[in-house]
Amino acid sequence: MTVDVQYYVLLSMAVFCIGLFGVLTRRNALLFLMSVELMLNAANINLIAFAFYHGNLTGQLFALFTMALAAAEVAVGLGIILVLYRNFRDVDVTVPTTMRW
Amino acid sequence: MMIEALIAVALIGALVTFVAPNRIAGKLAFAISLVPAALSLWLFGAFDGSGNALRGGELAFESQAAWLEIGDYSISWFVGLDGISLPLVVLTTILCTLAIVSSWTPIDERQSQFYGLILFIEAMLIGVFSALDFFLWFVFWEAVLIPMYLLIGIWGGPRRKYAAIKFFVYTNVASLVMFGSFVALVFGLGDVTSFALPEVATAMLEGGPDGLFGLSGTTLASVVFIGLFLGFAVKVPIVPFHTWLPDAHVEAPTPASILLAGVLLKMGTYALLRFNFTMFPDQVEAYAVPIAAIAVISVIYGAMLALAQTDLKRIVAYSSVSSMGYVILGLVAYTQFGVGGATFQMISHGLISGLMFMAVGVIYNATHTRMVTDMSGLADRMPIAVGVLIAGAFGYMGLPLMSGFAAEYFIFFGSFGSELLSYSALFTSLAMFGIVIVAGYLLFALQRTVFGPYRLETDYEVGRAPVHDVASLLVLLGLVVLLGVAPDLIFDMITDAIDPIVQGGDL
Amino acid sequence: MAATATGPFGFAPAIAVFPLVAFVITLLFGKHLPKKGALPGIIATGGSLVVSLVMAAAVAGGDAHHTELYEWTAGAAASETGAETIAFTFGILIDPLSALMLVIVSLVALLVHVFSLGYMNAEGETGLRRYYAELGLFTFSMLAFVFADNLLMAFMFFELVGLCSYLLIGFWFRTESAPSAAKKAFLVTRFGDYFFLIGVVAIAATFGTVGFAGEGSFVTAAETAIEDGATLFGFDAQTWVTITGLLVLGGVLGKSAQFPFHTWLPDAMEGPTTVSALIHAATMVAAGVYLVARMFGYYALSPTALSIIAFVGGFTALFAATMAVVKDDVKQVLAYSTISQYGYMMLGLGVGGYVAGVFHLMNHAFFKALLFLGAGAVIILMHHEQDMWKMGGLKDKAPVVYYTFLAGALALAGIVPFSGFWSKDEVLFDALAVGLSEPVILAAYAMGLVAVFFTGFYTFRMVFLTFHGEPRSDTAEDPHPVGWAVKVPLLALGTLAAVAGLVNMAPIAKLAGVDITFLEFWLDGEYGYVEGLTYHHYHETVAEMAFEESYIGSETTTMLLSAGLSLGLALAGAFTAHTLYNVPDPDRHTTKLGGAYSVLKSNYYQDEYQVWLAEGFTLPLARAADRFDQTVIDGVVNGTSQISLFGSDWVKRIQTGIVTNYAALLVGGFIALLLVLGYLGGWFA
Amino acid sequence: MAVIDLPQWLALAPALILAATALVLFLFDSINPHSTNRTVLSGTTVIGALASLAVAVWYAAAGVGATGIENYGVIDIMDGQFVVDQLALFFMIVVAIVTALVAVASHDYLQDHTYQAEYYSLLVLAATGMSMMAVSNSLVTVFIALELTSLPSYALVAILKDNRGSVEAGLKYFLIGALSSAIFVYGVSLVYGATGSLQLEAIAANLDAAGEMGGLLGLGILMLIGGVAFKTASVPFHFWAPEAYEGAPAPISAFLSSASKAAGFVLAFRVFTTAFPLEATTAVIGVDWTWAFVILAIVTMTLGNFAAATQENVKRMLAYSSIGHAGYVLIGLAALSTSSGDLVMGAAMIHLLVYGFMNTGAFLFVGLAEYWGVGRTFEDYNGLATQAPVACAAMAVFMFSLAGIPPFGGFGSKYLLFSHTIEAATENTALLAAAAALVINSTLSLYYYSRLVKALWIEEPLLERDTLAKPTGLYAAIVAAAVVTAVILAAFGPIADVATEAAATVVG
Repeated sequence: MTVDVQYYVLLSMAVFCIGLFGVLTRRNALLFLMSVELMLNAANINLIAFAFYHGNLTGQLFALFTMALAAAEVAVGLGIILVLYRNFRDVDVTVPTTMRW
Repeated sequence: MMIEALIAVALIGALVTFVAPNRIAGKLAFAISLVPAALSLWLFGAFDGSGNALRGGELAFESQAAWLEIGDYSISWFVGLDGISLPLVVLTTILCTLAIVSSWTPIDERQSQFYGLILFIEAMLIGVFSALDFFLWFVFWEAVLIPMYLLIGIWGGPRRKYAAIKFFVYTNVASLVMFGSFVALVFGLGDVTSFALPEVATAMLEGGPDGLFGLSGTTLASVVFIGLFLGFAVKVPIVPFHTWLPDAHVEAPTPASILLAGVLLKMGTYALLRFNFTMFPDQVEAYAVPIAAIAVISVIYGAMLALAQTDLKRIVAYSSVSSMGYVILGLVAYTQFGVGGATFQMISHGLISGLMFMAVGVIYNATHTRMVTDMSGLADRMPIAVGVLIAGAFGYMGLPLMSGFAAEYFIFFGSFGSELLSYSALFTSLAMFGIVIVAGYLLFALQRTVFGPYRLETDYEVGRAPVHDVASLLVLLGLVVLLGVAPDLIFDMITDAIDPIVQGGDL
Repeated sequence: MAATATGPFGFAPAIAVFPLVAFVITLLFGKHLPKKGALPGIIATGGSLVVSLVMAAAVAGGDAHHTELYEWTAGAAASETGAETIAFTFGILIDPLSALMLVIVSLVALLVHVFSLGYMNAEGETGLRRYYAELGLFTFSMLAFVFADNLLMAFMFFELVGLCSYLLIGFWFRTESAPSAAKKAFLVTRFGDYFFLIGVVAIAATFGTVGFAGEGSFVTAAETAIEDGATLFGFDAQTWVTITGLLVLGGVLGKSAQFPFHTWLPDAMEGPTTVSALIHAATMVAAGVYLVARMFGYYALSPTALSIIAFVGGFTALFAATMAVVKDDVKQVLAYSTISQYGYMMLGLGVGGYVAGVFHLMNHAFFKALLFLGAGAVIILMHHEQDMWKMGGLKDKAPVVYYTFLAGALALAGIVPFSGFWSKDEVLFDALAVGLSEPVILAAYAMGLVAVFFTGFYTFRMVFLTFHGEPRSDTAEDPHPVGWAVKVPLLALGTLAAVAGLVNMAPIAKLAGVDITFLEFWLDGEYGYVEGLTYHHYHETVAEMAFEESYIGSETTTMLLSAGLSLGLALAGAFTAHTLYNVPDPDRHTTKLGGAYSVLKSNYYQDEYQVWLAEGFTLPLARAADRFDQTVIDGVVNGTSQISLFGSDWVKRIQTGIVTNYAALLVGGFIALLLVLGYLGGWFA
Repeated sequence: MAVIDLPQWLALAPALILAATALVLFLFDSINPHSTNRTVLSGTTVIGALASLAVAVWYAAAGVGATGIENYGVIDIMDGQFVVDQLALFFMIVVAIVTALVAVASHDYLQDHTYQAEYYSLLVLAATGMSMMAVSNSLVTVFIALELTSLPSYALVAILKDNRGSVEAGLKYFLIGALSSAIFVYGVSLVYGATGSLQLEAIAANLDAAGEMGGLLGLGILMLIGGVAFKTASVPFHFWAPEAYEGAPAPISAFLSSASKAAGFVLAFRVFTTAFPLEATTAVIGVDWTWAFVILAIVTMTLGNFAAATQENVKRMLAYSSIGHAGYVLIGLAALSTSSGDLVMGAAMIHLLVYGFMNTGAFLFVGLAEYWGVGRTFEDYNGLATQAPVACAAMAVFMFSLAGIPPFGGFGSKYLLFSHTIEAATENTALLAAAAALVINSTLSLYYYSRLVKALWIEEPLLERDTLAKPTGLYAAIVAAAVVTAVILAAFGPIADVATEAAATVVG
């Protein structure tokens, strides 16, 4: 039995929006990062679903790339958050506001 | 290649002066500037052009080289002179030389930069008057702003920063409007393949633009005409776009004022003549009355403002506004004497206003004030300089046998009987009242500054003016009288270039 | 180019060139020259006089001269009468009128130069180089104006003499009053010249020519235009001629100090008395009247213009004479009398009395120059005291000055047989003749007639106060002696003032029926003449276009009537002055005038309203304009920049610095974009 | 010219050379971890960049990627995952130039800085990514190149670990970047969903298949625009830019604001012209996507310039101005709906090239100022001209050029853009609004650019400074950039031809 593609799309959209919500509401850098990961994975859901729908592997392949790059992104991100903590003694993303206007 | 030589000499001279030590910069720049001056005089002698550059006339010292192709349009290095531009080039080179001399006394810091900028602006000005490709012309047109901005900004008076930025931004926005309008026109003209002004002018004569932006051809032409007019009106300047001028003049150092009044204002009128009044005969006819009204207002209003001033430089600045009003009136008259007189007035006013600013500068160098109320009886201390100042003032009032009278008389005669302009007689008579007001404020100023018992608020010892200043003053005065006695020295070549315009489209 | 002219006329340009050269020489080397440049001036003016006399002789020899010297510029004319091109040239026109005027001008100029030796040099003035240079420049301009053969050239030199007048009035520039007087003189005349210039431009633009003489003259063009009944600038030809004529008249009124432009002349007395004699009595002020005479053919075409000229003339004559009555400064009296006398000339010309006008112009030049120089001499005597009430009893101390001055006074008052009588009488006679059928002219005549009385009165008031009675001050006790340089010119002019009238004794001629009206013959082209510039041509034109003359009884009776009337009034005036002032210790008698005194003393408040126009009206207006410019117009400009900078300040606040806000704004912006495109694309449909 | 047969993959040489340089630097670092031999490191970088530049120029000259040349026509690699055409080469050149300039300048800027090798290798890696962006021809490669650019950039911005500004800048850049890339990827997924392919031509081919998923496709395209907008610092994805540019080391700001922006634009140019040809796309999604760019262009240039007008911090002013310039260039995409779209795009490309010089130069001057330690605000810059006339003259050139005043390069490109916009507006009147906005904004920009010139040349110094050093590297880079900016106008002919042809190949 197969599930129609639009349900996958709805699911991914839901996940995407949850991620987006997190991005907008969370002030902790790590949670912010995780929310972004959610959004990326929402994209992955789409890709794989559509790969199945279109019957070609491009989507799945791209999903793999996405995961890899997401990992790299997280790595860099954690590095930055580290120095953030070192400089501001906090991982709240709303604290650093020395530059504005 | 003569024009290229002119520009190159000035440019290279600018670079050389820029790196020269301050000590010798002044003399060096003077020596260098003699070359273009001499060259331009040679050009004047060797001038073999005829007709109007934009009306298939025979160009002198023409040279053209492809520059870039953009889409279906080609832009080229295209310079040449006709009877209108040549006198202006000569005026430029001469005034630049004299401006350099007149800055020997007042400029006492960063000389090399100062004189470098003067030579740079000279190069750009020559380019403005000789370029015949719109894009190239615009390059020079805009490039003039930089040196003037710095001249005012660095060596200017107390409010120099405000004045400089005002001048810079105000004229720049005008240029953008003008650029946009003209480009739109070119795209509106179906079969034009380049930005060369003669080609555009020809196309305008042969039917004008097709529609654009959903505007009909004629509407587009009118819109462009107005756009260009506004763009140039700021540069001229025409009331009510004149407010940058007094600030710029008052703050600018004397040499900058000389160039500003002497040449930079003429860029505006020159452009008006080259673009609006050469390419759009129909629009000129359609808008003749409003333009004439603006001209009259400029004349009277400008003169009235001058009457209210107590700063000598402000007086001359506002009177420039007034004088430029005459030019507009002459242009819109669209007769040989009208347009010719307007062109003649460009030269004449260039010389006389240069003379006035130079004389005021000499007084300022001695007294360190320009306030009419701060001094009197200067004739007692610096008789020769004051004598020249008085002569210049009467030249400004249009005293016969001086160029000012010739110019104004030509304009008045040309516009009084103009067929194209309705109510021409009325407009002319109104504008002529300017000659009374100008006498009013200049004589008031003279009476209070140079006559009467000697008195000076600032405590400086006023002696006779330096020889080099007096010399350059006399040179200008000589030219003014020469052109007043023998206007045909240049009026012949001017009218030769004007006729194709005023005699309608036949090429 | 002038060389093309045959015979003596080839030298015509020299008349003007001599003083010009003198000007240059004096300007450049005056400091090192003996007499500080007086000599070049004297030589030059002498030369001019000689050449002028040669010209006059040549004209007398039945010849005339009209040539173009130099083309100033030429070009296309869009003229109403269809002339295609127009040339603006410098040319020489020597006909009886200009020849006469040349002689007058160069003669007076010469005498004034000589007089200056005594008046300026001897008094140890500084700035003499400037003085003589300017004098030379003036003489040059004036002579060039006189022989100008076209209106534009006339205008140019008309302006130049104005400049010289400005400079010379302001000769003592270290004082407060002189520069201001100079400025006033130039401004008032400039105001007139404004109309003049419009007139020149209008005439040029109408007829495509500005020539005075010959077929190509605008006068001829105007005649033909009127005959063809052409419409010019929307008016019928004659109206347009009137308009343009009156515009030119503006300049005339200004220069000849006619009402309402007369206010500058009294102030002009701030200048050296020599200057007053030359410029503000004999020559420059005459330029206006001369111009009317020069282009009389044009005015003759317009009765309206003529009657306006006549009326203004008559009015000014009386108006100024009344003011002269109460002046205490000897030069002031002379100034107002000058205004009044030019009024007579205008009256004469205005009624078509071409000869009368020119005749009075000539006589006046002589006797008024004489009076001014006399006054100058008196001023030397009095150590530069000009108040007549401080003088008195000078007649024994300086007989030469006295008798010459007296001659001038008699001429001015118009006592037979002195020159003034003949010319003034002729003016009045012509006025009467026309006036009998033209009420306006009659009024003008009446005013002129009344003025005769005042003239006699103030003239002799002046004479008596100055020379008669007891000395009223120490300086008057032992005056400063005067030298030959002063006396010679006085004697020369005195003689002329006495006898110049004999050249045109019309009444005698009528009575005795002998042809002794030489000036009339002279101007009538009995000798040399230029076609269309002769008296009888004018006379016909006037008769045909404007006025016809009528007489009380016969012409002769009318003449005798008018002559007797004017002579009687003059004598009456003189006698009144005698009774009031010719006493050892005269009284001011101001109370007799009552309220009128203050009015007269303050010149009918003419200066007040003109000063108000300049400083009470124009200046505030200018200041208001300036405020408007600074606030409104410039305000808009600066306002624009202020607004954009304020906007900038507002825009950059979006960048709060808090990254979650950024995320929110980012998403918000994205959604906004989504909505716009979605709406356009109808995705939500 | 002699035809030399090279393997096709060598067409990627410019990018590969950069990658190799990066590896060399890594090698050096692993051998000698704590080396602070700045000369070797920056030297290597410069050599690599110049080599890449040389090759790219050579290819362009040789006609690689030029249409209508048989051997060297447009080269497809890995069945269209990469494509080397004039457009690609043009931007590879831009990237290489900027990299070289930045590397030279960094030599002095980074003195007594610990992580030399890391810095340079990250720099070159980012450059590699940008080079790849120029050639990527599939959403996959595009995304990889994008990230390859972004990740090192994050690190580079934050590389001054003990500088709060730098770290804050890094954080903001990273967070917004992550968010944007997430959006981008989601957009990719939607596009894939609608068309079933990621290779650009294939997407274009399958557009009609999208059918009822038009809405999804539209959303996807919009999200792709988002990703691009992030890279080019365009509204509304621009928020990172002011902070990142202000906080980052000046050379990095120069690098990001010039090269990174250019790379973002080449991406946009290629993706939207190749994958979403207007007619076909409009048929599916029901709206002409150039509208998005019209709006973005106007908003971006206005916001950038207005925000810049009253800045006190020079670097921040430049940051906002760079947003404004992104707005100008966006017109290149906005005008694609018209027949003269290729011309406008060509003009936009020229502007990016010139911008690569003048903006880089400007930021490097700020770097010089930081090197001197004179301070960051306009006031701190007062009267520098009296002490360092050459550098200040160069800065004046950059400012006037950015403001579009002749005779400098910025004038040429901006006015080409302006006139072509007007030409395009004859077909799409909405562009008149863009042209008008351009007029207003460049007027405003003139105000704040000349404000800096005023500070340098006109104002008197607030407090006495001791004499300023003249670091060779920074000076060299600045002067070089200035000279090119000053004279490039004369050479506009060939440049315009190349750019227009490059644009024509993708648009046509």
